[in-house]
Amino acid sequence: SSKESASEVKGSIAEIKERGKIRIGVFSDKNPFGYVDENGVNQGFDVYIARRFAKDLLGDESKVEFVLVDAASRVAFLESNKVDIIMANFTVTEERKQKVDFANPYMKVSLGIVSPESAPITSIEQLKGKKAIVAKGTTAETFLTENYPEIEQLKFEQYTEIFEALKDGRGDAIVNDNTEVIAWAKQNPGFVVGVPTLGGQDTIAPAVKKGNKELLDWINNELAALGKENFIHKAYDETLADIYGEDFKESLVIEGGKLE
Amino acid sequence: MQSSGISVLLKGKNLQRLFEGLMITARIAFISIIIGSLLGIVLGVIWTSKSKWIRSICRIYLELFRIIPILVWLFIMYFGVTTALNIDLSGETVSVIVFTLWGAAEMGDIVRGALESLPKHQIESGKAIGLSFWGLYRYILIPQAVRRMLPGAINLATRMVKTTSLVVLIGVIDVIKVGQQIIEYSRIEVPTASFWVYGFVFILYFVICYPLSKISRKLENKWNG
Amino acid sequence: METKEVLLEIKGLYKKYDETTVLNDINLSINKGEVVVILGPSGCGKSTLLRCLNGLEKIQGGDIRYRNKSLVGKDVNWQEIRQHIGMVFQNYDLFPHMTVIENIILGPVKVQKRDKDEVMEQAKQLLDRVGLFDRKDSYPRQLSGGQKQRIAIVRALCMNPEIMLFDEVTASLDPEMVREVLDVMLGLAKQGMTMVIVTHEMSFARAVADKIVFIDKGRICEISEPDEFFTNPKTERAQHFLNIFQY
Amino acid sequence: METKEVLLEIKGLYKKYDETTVLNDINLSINKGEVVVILGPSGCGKSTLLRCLNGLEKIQGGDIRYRNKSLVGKDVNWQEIRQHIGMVFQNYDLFPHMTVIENIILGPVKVQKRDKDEVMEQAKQLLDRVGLFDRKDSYPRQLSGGQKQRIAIVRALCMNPEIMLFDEVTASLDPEMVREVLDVMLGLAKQGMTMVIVTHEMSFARAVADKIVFIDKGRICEISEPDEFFTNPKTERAQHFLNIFQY
Amino acid sequence: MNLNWQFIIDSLPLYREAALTTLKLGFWGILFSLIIGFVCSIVLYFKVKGLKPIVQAYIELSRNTPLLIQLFFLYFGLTKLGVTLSENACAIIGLSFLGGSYMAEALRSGLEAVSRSQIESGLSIGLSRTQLVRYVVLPQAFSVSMPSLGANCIFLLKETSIVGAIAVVDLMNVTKDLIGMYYQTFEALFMLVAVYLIMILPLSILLTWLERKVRYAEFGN
Ligand SMILES: Nc1ncnc2c1ncn2[C@@H]1O[C@H](COP(=O)(O)OP(=O)(O)OP(=O)(O)O)[C@@H](O)[C@H]1O
Ligand SMILES: Nc1ncnc2c1ncn2[C@@H]1O[C@H](COP(=O)(O)OP(=O)(O)OP(=O)(O)O)[C@@H](O)[C@H]1O
Ligand SMILES: [Mg+2]
Ligand SMILES: [Mg+2]
Repeated sequence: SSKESASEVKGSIAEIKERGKIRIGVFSDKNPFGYVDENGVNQGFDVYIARRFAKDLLGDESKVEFVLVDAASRVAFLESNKVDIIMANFTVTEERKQKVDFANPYMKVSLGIVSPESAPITSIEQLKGKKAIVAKGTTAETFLTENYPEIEQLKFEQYTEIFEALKDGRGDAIVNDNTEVIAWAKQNPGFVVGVPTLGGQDTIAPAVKKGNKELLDWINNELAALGKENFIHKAYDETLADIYGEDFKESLVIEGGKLE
Repeated sequence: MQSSGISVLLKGKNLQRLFEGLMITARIAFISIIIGSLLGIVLGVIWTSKSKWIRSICRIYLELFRIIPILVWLFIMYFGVTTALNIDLSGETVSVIVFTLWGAAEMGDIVRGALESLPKHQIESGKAIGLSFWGLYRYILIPQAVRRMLPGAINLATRMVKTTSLVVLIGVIDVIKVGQQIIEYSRIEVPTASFWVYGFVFILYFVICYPLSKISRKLENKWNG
Repeated sequence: METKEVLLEIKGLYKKYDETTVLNDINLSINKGEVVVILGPSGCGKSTLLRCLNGLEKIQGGDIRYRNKSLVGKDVNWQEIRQHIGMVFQNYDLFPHMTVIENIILGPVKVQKRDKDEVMEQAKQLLDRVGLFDRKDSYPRQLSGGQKQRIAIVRALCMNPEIMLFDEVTASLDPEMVREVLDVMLGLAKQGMTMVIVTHEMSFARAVADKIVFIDKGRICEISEPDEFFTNPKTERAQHFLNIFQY
Repeated sequence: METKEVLLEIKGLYKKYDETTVLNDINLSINKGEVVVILGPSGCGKSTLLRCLNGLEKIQGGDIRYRNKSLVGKDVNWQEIRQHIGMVFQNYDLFPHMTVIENIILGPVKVQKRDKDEVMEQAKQLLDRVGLFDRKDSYPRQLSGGQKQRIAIVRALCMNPEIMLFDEVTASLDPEMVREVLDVMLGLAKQGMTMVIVTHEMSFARAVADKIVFIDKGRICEISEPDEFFTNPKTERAQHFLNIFQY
Repeated sequence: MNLNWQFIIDSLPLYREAALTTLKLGFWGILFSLIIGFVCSIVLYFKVKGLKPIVQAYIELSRNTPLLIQLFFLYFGLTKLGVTLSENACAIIGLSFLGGSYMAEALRSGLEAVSRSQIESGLSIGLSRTQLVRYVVLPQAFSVSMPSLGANCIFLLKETSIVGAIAVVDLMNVTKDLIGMYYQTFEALFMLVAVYLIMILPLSILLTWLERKVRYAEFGN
């Protein structure tokens, strides 16, 4: 009968253990946070941390099933018990808190604005009445919609597309994670990051189904434990350093689940 | 420095993955087309009933799929219905179910149109040699209707193949999504990847759909000739 | 040796579509081996009468008896009856998706569950008789109208019916084709097939009929011997009808 | 008072489809006011001949002259010629999307650029003559076959043609409808309309024709007076052809 | 299910805007599809030398490849060749490119349904080629094609849902966006369906009416 009750609470730790696999929703096309490499293997910052979760919960980092989610379906996957945790670059917002339970954060995001050298945007105010290019489902989209509804947004699904669009002159600037825009500007002469930080206090955190306190607590404890070994820093080194370099490590990583 | 775009296709398992994505696309499309067609034939036969009620119900069923976007159906079925019924279905299964129901609706309409376009005297001469109701459909009406509905059916089939790209929303990775994964993965080393990958996917779709329209034209000519 | 054995008997038949009466108190009996030709102006109800005899239309009154068994009511097994009463229509109604031979054997094999080889044998003989043996694997669209009608006749004959009904089977044919189809029917008459024929070919009617039934406005006006009908019709209406064919 | 004024003259006409010769050395002249009936077995080339006269088919040899003007070659203005040579076909080819009156006035108004009111007036008179004035606002689908053919004749007549060509205009009609259409044609003949008629109605042919042309296998076999042709045909082929209609 | 009505009311203006965009794109897409389809079907029907193979190739290409990728090529690809078109322009061109072939097929089958004898009787009353097409062939072809033309219109209107991929703010795009930001999933889907219903139902009724109106082609006999 204990078996029965275990599987009754879907997504409970007992049930996950019984299943022998934890299901974690990640992105498959947001390099370098969650993507699939040329061999079809999930990679990225979120994925790296997710693997460690599996190892610590089930004893083996291969005991994770990555469910590839789309920005618009992240919550639905959780609500319908199709995944246990979402770790798809999920920005914590008030609205989302009403739908899911966020664990402690493992990453901070700051936004940045990149624009052509010829017509640089140096403050967010400058964008009013102009077109900002953003990627759907990112912090930037939420931030602009909430705080600057008067800025027209040109929204694309893919990172590649926002950069293409800026190159083609379809908008005046890209608003995106600052790591992303700075790294890109480095490789693309003719573009400058006029606003290197914006917004600031947004965090990225794992999310579980509303009410799944058991799993939520486990994640928070796990993040605290990982903090002791500076694991998130390690994740940065392994997955982000190549692209963003060392400079951003501290402004990005949250260790132990706690903002300094 | 920057590798040439086309090499992206050959890197790692990329090519294999694209084909796997294509297989998923093709599998969902073809299973749904086949089951949907069979159900559609049954539906089409029922639809020719003289009862106003039956006709209205069939009509509403069709309009439900005409008006409500397939994406919404996928969402409702995958996240709503399976949860409500507490059953565990994979995204692919749900896709097949939704596409089958859609296919059956549209096919039913096509079959109804084809059956109703058959001359009335075909029914009578079938009756005159003593065929039963089922015999009439089995030997006379359906074989002839199948010929008439072919263009519409192929049109539907290619539309279904092309619409499979929506299934990514419920976690099924179709060929376009695989393409986007590859593009995104290589976006720093190979910024031109998108052109080659999309170009390749474009060709893949053509390779699947074109034979369908070719076959239909062939059959049409053969049957009408 | 046979004296008058009545195969089909129509008593006080009454048929209407919605509010219009199409057949009104029809009384007629058809004996075995007899050829009955039904004449009458367009819309008088000839086709409707044949269709009633084959159960394609419900009747609103009266009785139809085949071999003294009533064909009226819910529990008539028309599928069974239609095997004994063959019918050929005006619009060469072969099934376009089947070859000639497939058209012919469909009924005998699928409905009568007869042995396929035996049916094939019979079909070939019948085809031979109408001169179309070599077209057995053609599709209907490859045949002329006259050929199609001859096949349609063979298709009905192959069920071994006791009575054949023909509804203007030559109406959309060229004269020579009309001739080839009517010749087949004349042949059947000679062999003693019981037939009810609706036609507009007056000289054929005269040549083939044992009995002419003239219908006008849904009623039988006159039943006569052919010679008498054509030379000296009893009713004025029949007289008027025959005049149409005179210039 | 008019003596033989030749309207249409066909000289050594030669027509083939691909490799098969369909019309071979046809020589025929049609005088003003004359009614020529063309008879012959199916497929002999009757329709093709009429279609050549109306420019619907190209010819491969010989000449067709209308009022002594050749209708052969590239620079013939068929649009102009067709206003003088009307044609009516077998399959009531009214335009299904237009009412009766719209069907009739289309040619006169759009092609001949005549005044619409005047055309309407004429159309109404013609409709009245064929007894269909009250159907002028009906659509073709609301008419019987015979009515449709009468309208088709009116449509051609309303262009004020000098010659009318009729290709088996009654072939798919019921006898009474055949009669109503043929009566219209008889009326036209009486008024002196020049006509070329292809028909399978033998007694009508005999009654209406000034001249019977019998064609077989693409050649003219015989040109005779009607009475002579029907009682005493010159050629064996014609004899054979006439036998078809005898039972 | 409890819907968050406040959210629905708040998002109404967004949906109104998006519905207008969808309608606008749908309108132009359908219009140009009809024009392209018309020209192509005429080329096919009259077997215009030189053009026929081009039209056939276009039809196969357009029918057998996904609109999504066609749009990417128009939007991102053309720019590389020096032609930069706005989002809406690309969307309309893409829809027309796709719809043109569907309309062409529908019209072609209508044209082919016009019988030879209709054409000949047109000729026999002296109509010129253009008059023949104008007064006899087209009205009848149109009537036969009407049901499939209508189905294509609805199909195209729904296909607009793909143009979100090139950042056009259409109904589907707004819906996905609202879901992605606020996760009021069922509210957003409910609105989407409701707006589609409001757009498609009248269109469907209008088309059925038109269809009935032009159904003179139930050829007489
Ligand atoms: N399905 C129907 N619904 C209503 N009326 C009908 C129907 N079928 C036939 N009728 C009418 O019944 C009458 C008889 O039709 P029927 O076809 O039997 O005539 P017919 O004698 O065969 O004429 P024809 O020589 O033209 O074939 C006609 O007035 C016709 O209009
Ligand atoms: N478009 C065509 N292509 C090839 N052959 C044709 C064509 N039209 C007619 N023919 C052939 O030309 C010959 C004459 O045909 P036509 O229609 O003139 O005959 P017809 O005398 O009018 O016959 P019917 O009495 O059956 O109408 C026939 O053998 C026919 O098969
Ligand atoms: Mg009849
Ligand atoms: Mg002919």
